[in-house]
Amino acid sequence: MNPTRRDFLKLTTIGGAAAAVFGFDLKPAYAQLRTLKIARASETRSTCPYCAVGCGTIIYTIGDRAKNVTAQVVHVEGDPDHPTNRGTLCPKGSSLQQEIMNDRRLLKPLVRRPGGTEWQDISWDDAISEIAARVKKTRDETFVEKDASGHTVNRLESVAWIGGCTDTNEFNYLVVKSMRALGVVHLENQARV
Amino acid sequence: MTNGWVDMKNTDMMLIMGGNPAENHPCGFKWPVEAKRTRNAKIISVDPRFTRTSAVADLFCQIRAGTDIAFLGGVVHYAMENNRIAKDYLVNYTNAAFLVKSDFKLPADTDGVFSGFDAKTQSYDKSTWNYAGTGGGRGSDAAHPPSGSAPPAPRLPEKVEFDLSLQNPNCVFQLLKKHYSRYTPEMVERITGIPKEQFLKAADLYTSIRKDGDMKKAGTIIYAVGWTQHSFGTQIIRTAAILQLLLGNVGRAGGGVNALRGHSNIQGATDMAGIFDNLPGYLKVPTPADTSFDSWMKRITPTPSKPAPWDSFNYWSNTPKFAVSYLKALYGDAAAKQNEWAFDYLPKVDRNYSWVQLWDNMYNGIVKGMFAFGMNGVAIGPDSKKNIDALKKADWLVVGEIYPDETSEFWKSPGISTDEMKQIQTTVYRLPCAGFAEKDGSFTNSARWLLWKNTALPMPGDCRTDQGIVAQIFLKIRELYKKDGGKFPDPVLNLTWNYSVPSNPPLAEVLKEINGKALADLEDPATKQQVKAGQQVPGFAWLKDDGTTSCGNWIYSGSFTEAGNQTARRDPSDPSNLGIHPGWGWSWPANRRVMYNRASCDVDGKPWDPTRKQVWWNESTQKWTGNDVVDFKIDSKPKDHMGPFIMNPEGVGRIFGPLAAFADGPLPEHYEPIESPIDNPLHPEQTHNPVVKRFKTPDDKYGTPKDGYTVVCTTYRLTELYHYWTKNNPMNVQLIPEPFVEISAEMAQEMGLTGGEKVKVSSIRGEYIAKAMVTKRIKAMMIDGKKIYQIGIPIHQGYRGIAEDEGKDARTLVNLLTPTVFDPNAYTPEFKGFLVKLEKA
Amino acid sequence: MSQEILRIQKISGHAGTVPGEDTQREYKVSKLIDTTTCIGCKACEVACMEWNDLPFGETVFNNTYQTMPETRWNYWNLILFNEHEREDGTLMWLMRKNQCMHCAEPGCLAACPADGAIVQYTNGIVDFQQANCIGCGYCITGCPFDIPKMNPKTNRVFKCTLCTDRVSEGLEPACIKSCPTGCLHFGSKDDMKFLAEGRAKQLRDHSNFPNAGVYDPPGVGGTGVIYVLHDATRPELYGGLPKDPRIPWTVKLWKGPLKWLGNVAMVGGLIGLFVHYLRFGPKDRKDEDIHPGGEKS
Amino acid sequence: MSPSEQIIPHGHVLRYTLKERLTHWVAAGAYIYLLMTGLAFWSPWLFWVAVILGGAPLSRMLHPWAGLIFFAAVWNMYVMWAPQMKHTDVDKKWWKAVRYYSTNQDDKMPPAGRYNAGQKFLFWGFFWSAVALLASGVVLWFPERIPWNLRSLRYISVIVHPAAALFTIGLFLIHIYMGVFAERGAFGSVIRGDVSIAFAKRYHPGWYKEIVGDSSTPRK
Repeated sequence: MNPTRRDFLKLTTIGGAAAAVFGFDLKPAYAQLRTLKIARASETRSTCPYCAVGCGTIIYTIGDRAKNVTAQVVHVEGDPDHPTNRGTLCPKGSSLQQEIMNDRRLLKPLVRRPGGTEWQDISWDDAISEIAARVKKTRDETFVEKDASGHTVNRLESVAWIGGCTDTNEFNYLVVKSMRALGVVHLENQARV
Repeated sequence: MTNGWVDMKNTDMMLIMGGNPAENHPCGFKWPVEAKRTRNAKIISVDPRFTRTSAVADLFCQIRAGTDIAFLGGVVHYAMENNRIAKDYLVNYTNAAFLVKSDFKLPADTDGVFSGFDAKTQSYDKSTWNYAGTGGGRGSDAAHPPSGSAPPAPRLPEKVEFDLSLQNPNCVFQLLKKHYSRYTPEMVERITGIPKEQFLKAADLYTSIRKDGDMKKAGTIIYAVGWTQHSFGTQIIRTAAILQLLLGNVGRAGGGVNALRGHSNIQGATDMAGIFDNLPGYLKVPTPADTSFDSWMKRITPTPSKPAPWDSFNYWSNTPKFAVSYLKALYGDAAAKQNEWAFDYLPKVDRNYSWVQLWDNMYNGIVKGMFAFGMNGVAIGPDSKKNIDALKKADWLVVGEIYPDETSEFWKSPGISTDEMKQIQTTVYRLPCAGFAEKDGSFTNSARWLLWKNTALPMPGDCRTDQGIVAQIFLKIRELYKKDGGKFPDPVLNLTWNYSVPSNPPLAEVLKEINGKALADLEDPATKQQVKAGQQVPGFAWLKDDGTTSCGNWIYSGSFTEAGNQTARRDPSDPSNLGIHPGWGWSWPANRRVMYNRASCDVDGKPWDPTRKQVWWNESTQKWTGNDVVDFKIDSKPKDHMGPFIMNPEGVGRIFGPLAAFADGPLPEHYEPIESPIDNPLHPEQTHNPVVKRFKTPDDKYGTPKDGYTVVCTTYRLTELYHYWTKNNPMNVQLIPEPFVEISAEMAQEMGLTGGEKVKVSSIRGEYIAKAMVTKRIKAMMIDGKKIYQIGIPIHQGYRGIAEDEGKDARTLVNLLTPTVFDPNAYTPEFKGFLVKLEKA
Repeated sequence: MSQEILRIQKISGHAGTVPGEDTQREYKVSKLIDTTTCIGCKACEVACMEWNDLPFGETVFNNTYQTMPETRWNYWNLILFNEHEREDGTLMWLMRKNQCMHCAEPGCLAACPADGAIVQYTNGIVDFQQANCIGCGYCITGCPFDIPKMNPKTNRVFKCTLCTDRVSEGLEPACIKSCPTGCLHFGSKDDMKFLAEGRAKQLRDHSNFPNAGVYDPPGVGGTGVIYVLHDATRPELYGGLPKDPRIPWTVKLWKGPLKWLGNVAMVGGLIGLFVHYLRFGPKDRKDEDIHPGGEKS
Repeated sequence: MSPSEQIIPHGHVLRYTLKERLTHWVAAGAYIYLLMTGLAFWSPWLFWVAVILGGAPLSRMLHPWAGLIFFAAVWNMYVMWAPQMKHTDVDKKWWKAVRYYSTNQDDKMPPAGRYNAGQKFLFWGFFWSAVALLASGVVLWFPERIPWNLRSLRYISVIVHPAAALFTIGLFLIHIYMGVFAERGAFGSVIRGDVSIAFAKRYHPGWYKEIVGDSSTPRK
C-alpha cells in the first residue's frame, strides 16, 4: 500500500494493529469509506441556463460562505423538489459544473482595433467610455426624428441590439428599457431564431 | 406552451412533430414518458429522421422536411371524414359556425393563393378575409404595423353571422372541409413521402381519442423549431391549432398546442419584447401613423366581434391600462397625461427590423453598430457568410460573453488572411460577463413559469454582470447627453433609473419595477381591498390608464407583490395531482398554469373528464373555481355563453384567422420550402408561400434542383451539446467530439461512402465538410414520383471551441449553408428543408 | 463509520471469514434500467463523470451516437446504441446503459487475488478499492460483462461503484438521479423487480412487444442492475448483452476444485517428502565416501 | 563438455560448468520469486508473502518480468541439455524400477547416465511447464489487451497458468528434496560444479562409465 494514500482512506482498526512492523500495513483497508464530496459544501438553488424546461439545480460550492472563502463550484445536480425536473438533469445540465468552472472563460475586457490582427487589453473604464461615446456619436449622426411623410418616428436605425437566450427577464427589461429610450428599433433576440 | 411540462403526464395521445423533445428537452420529456407508463398514452413521432423521440414512440412516420401542413391538413381531413371531431366544443368554443364573407376565395379556387393577392407587391388585400356580419369597432387584428400611409384597416364585424348547424357553405367549418378535402391520403403521400397506409395509421391513431364522440380523452401536439423555422412556420402551427380545436383539445389537461421553446429564457425574452415588433407584454409597437397615444390605443385595442347571443370578455380591451402603466414605469413623472404619457419617446416602427433584415441592413450600411450579449449571431445565421460580411462593414461591435465566440472573432474566421484582416475596420469590444451561477434573476421556462435563481459564487477574473455593463454604458451615455446635449436627449435623460446601485441594478428591484406599483392609493370598488401608494400591485387587474399605476410588463404583474418575490416560491405540492404545482415559482398570466382552461369544461361548466378537473362552474357560489387559476371572467354564467378564448375579440378559438391576423392566409395552405425539390403538387404554378421575401445582396442566393441541388437538408440540435456553448466544455465535447452529417445507408451506398468518411455538403451559398454518419434511421423517399434523399446536420460546431480553435482542426459553420428567407408572420428564418448536394471530400 | 466494516459480506483474496457476513439486515439495492424508455441522452454518462471526477478522455467520431466503443477505466457508464430492424420492417433504435451489473455472485471478486481489492457490501454493491488493487487484471477475466478496465498508468482497475459514497449516505447513484425520462430507477432489489415485471407486462399487453421481459440473469446469482427489454429473448441485440452470463467455468475451476486440489497436493507433497525422509533418510550413508571434500552444503 | 574449463579438486569430477550453474541459479532465483509471489496470488492464506516482498502491486509488477527471466534461463537449459535429455531404453527400465529408487535401493536401479529418467522428467516437465506458463502468463499480463471476442484465451490462461505452476511445484519439491536432502552431494554439484567420483559412480553409473571411458585417469 502506498502510505501517501492513507490520507484519503479511512482505515478500519483491523488493518491498523498489524501495521508498522515492515513499515507498511499487512492488512489492507477493507471498508474504504468513499467520502461524499458534497457533504459539507454550501448549497445554492438555481435554474439551469440551457433549455426552456427550466430545470431546478443545486450548485454546491466549497466553503460555508465565510468571508475568507472564495466559493468555487464542486458539483451541480438537479433539485429534487423542482416539479418539472424532480432532480433530473440532461447531459448538458449534468456538466454545468464545467460550464461554471472552465478555463476558457473570458476574464478581462478586450478590444480589437480597426485593421487589428490581435486582441488588445483595455480597462473597463476605457471600454465603457469608448462604447458610450460611439453610441452617442452614431445616434447623433443618424437619429431619425420624422419620416418622409412628416410623422414623428424618433427612431435610431443604426444601432442594433441582439440579445441572448440566457439573459434574465430583469436584464431583458433593462435592455429593452434603455435601448428603446435611445430609439433603437433593430432590437432582436435569440427568441426569433 | 398553452399547457406545461408536467401537464403532459395527463395526456392520452401525443403527436410530436417539428420537434424532438427527447433530444432537446430531455427533462421535460419525462412527462410524455410518464403518460406512456401510467396512462398507456401513445406517442406518434413524425420527423425527417428517426430520432431519439422516435426511439420511444409507438409510431414513426418519416416526413420530408417542410411538408408538415400537408400532413396535418391530411389529419384534419381524416378527422372530418370520419367524424372524429368534438362537435360541441367546435360549435361553441371555435369560430367554426361563423360565416365568412362570400367573396372570400380559397387557394383551390384562385390558383394557389387566397383572394386578394397582389402579385406585384407580393402581399394580400385582406378585406375579404373577414366574417360576414354587421357593425363593429375598428380593425383590431393588426399583428403587423400597417404602413404609414395605408387606408384605415378593415374591421371585424361586431355582430357576426353564424350557423350552429355548420351547414352553411360559407361557414368556417364548411370552408375548412372544402379546403382540406384536397389533402387526401394520396396527396399527403405525394407531398410528404409518407406512404398512404402509414399516414392512415397515424391519422387513425391520433384521432382515435374522439372515437364515437367521446370527450374524455385528451391529445396534445408538441412541437419546436422544426415547425417555426420554415417560410410558412406560423401556418404549420396554425394547422396544429385547427386540428386541436377540431378535436377539442385546447385548454384541457393533457391537451393543447405546446411549443417547446428552445432556450432557458426564450419565452421570457419574447414576453419582455426583446424583439422589434412588440413592447413588453405583447403590446404592439406604435407606428408613425399612430400620431397620438390615443390613436395608437384605438388601433391596438380590439372590440368584441361575435354572434349576437354570445358574450366575449375581450381581455385586450384593457390595453390602454397596460400601455399607460408601462410608460409610467419607463418615464415616471416625465410621462403624464399632458404629454400623452411620453408617447413621443417611443420609437415608431413601420417596417421589418427582424433578425434576417437586421443583418441585411447592416450589410447595406444602415446598421453601423451592434451590441451582441450572449448572442452568437454569426454562428446562428442563416447564411453565416452574409453575417460575417455584414460585420466587416460595421463601425463597431460590442460583445458580452463568457467564452470566446464566433461573433466576437468574426474578423479571424477561417479563410480570412492577415492582409484581409487588416482591411476590416470594425472596432470590436469583448466584455467578460457573469455566468448564470454568478448572478441572480428569473428565467421564464417554456411553461411560462418564472423561476428565480440565486447567486452561487463570485465571478471569475475581471468579469462584470451583464446588467452592470448595460447600466454603466447607459449611464455614461446619459452623462454625455447631459453634458454635451445631442439629438432628442429627452427619453435618455428622463428614463427612470431609481435603483439602489444604479451602476449595477439589483435584479430583484428590477423585477419589482416589472411587477408594477401603485402611484396613488387604489381601491377595488367590489372588494374594498386597498393598495397604498408606493405598494406593489397584486396583479394586472389593478393597473389603471390614468397614470396611477406603473408596470414594466403587465403579464408579469403579480410576480413580485407585497407578499414578496413570487418567482422564488418553493412549495412543490400539487393537491390536484394534475401537475399544476400552484406554489412553485410563478406562472404568467396571474399564476395560471393551463391557458384557456375554461375550455376544459362543457358548455354547462362541467369538466369534460371528471377525473381531470381543472376548473368548473360552482352553482352554489355562482363562480368559476378550480385547481388552477381560472382563465375566464370569474362570474360569467355558463348560460351567458362567454367564449373561453378571452384574448380573442371573438371569445372563441380561431379556425379561420380573419383579417390581418396572418400575412399569408386565414387558413393554412401547403407551400413548398423556398428551396424545394419539386413543384407544389397542389398547385405547381404557386409552389412557394407567395408573400415570402427574398433578399438581394450578392450573399443571398437560392438554389434549385436544376442547379444540381437535389438533396433535402435539415439542421438540428443534439442533446449532448447546447447550441454553440458547450463546445467549450470537455465533458460534452467528449460525447460528440466531431461534427457529422447524417446520411441514409442507401444514399451512402450510391455514393460509395462508408461511415466516418468525410463528405462535403454544398448549398448554393456555401459548403460544409464533416464526417458521414451512415444510418438506417433516414431512408430515401418517394416524393411526387421522384426519389429524394434527405440528410441532417447538427449545428453545434464552429471555429471557436475546445476542438476548433485556431491551430486545431478549425471547422466551418453549418449555417453557411442556410438560406436568408423567413416566415412572413414570425420572421423566423428557414433553417429546415433547404437544398444541397453531396460529394465525397 | 463504526459499522462500515460490518457492511461487507464478501472480500476478495481474503483469508478467513468476512467481518460483516451475517451481521446486517440491510436490503439489497438495485438499479432498474428500462431500455424501452431510454432515449440515449447520455445524462447518466455525464452525471457519472461529473460526480466521480473522472478525467476527460479523447474520443473520435465512429459513425454512431455512442460516445466510445466500450467503457473505459475513466468512463464507467456508457450507453450502447444499436439500430435494429424488426421483422415487420419497423426500425428500432435500441439504447442500453452499460455499466457494472453488481452481480450477486461477482466474477471479478471471485477471480481477484488481492486482499480487499474487491468487496461486496451487504447491500449488494460490488466495489473496487483501488488502494488494495494489485493490478493483476484477473477481475477482467472473471467478469462476464467485460466491465473492469485498467488504468495503464497506475495499473489499477476501475468500474462503476454504484456511487457507494452516495448510497451509504442515503442518496441515489448519480446516474439514477440524472436520468431525464426515468428509465433509470433505484431502490430495493425486490421493489425494482416488481416495477420491472409490471413494466414488462405493460409492454406485452399494451405495446407491440410480446417478448418483453426482465433481465436478471440467474447465472451470476442475479444482478444489482436489472433491465427491462423489449425482447428479453434476444438480449444480445442490445450491444451484446450476454444471454446467460456466468463466471467463466475455468475461473470457477481455478478458484474451486483446482485450488483445493492444489493446496492438498502441495501440503500433501511436503508432508509426504518429510515422511519419506524420516522413513528412508538420505540415499547415501555417512560412512560412504562420497564426500571426500567434507563440505556440507 | 570440456573438463579443462575448471579446476576440479582431487577425486572429483566436473558435473556442471559455470555457465550451467549460472543458468540453473538464475532459473532457481527467478523460480523462487515466482513461486512466492505466485503463491501469494494463489491463495489468500499466503497473500502476506507478497506484502512482505514489497507489496502486492510490486509483486504483480515484477512477477511477469521474473517469469521472462525464468523462461530465458529454461530456454538456455533447453539449448544446453536437450540433447542429453533424450529418452533411452535405460530410462524405460529406470521407470519400471522407480520404486527401488524411491526406497533408496539404488543398487537395484539400472545404470543411469548423466541424467537419470527422473531428472529427465524434471527437465522436460519444467521446460513444457515454462512454455505453458509463458504463453498463459503473457495473456494474464495484459488481460485488458485481449479483445472481448478472444476472451476464451483468458479463460484458458487462468486455468493453464496455475495448473502448470502446480505441476512445477510438485517437480520443484522433489527436486529440492532430492538435491538437498536425498542425494547429498548433488547440491554441491550445482554450487561448485563437481561431484565426487563416488557420487558419480553411485548415482550415475552410466555417466561414470562414460567419463571414465573418455579419460581413464581423472584429472588430479
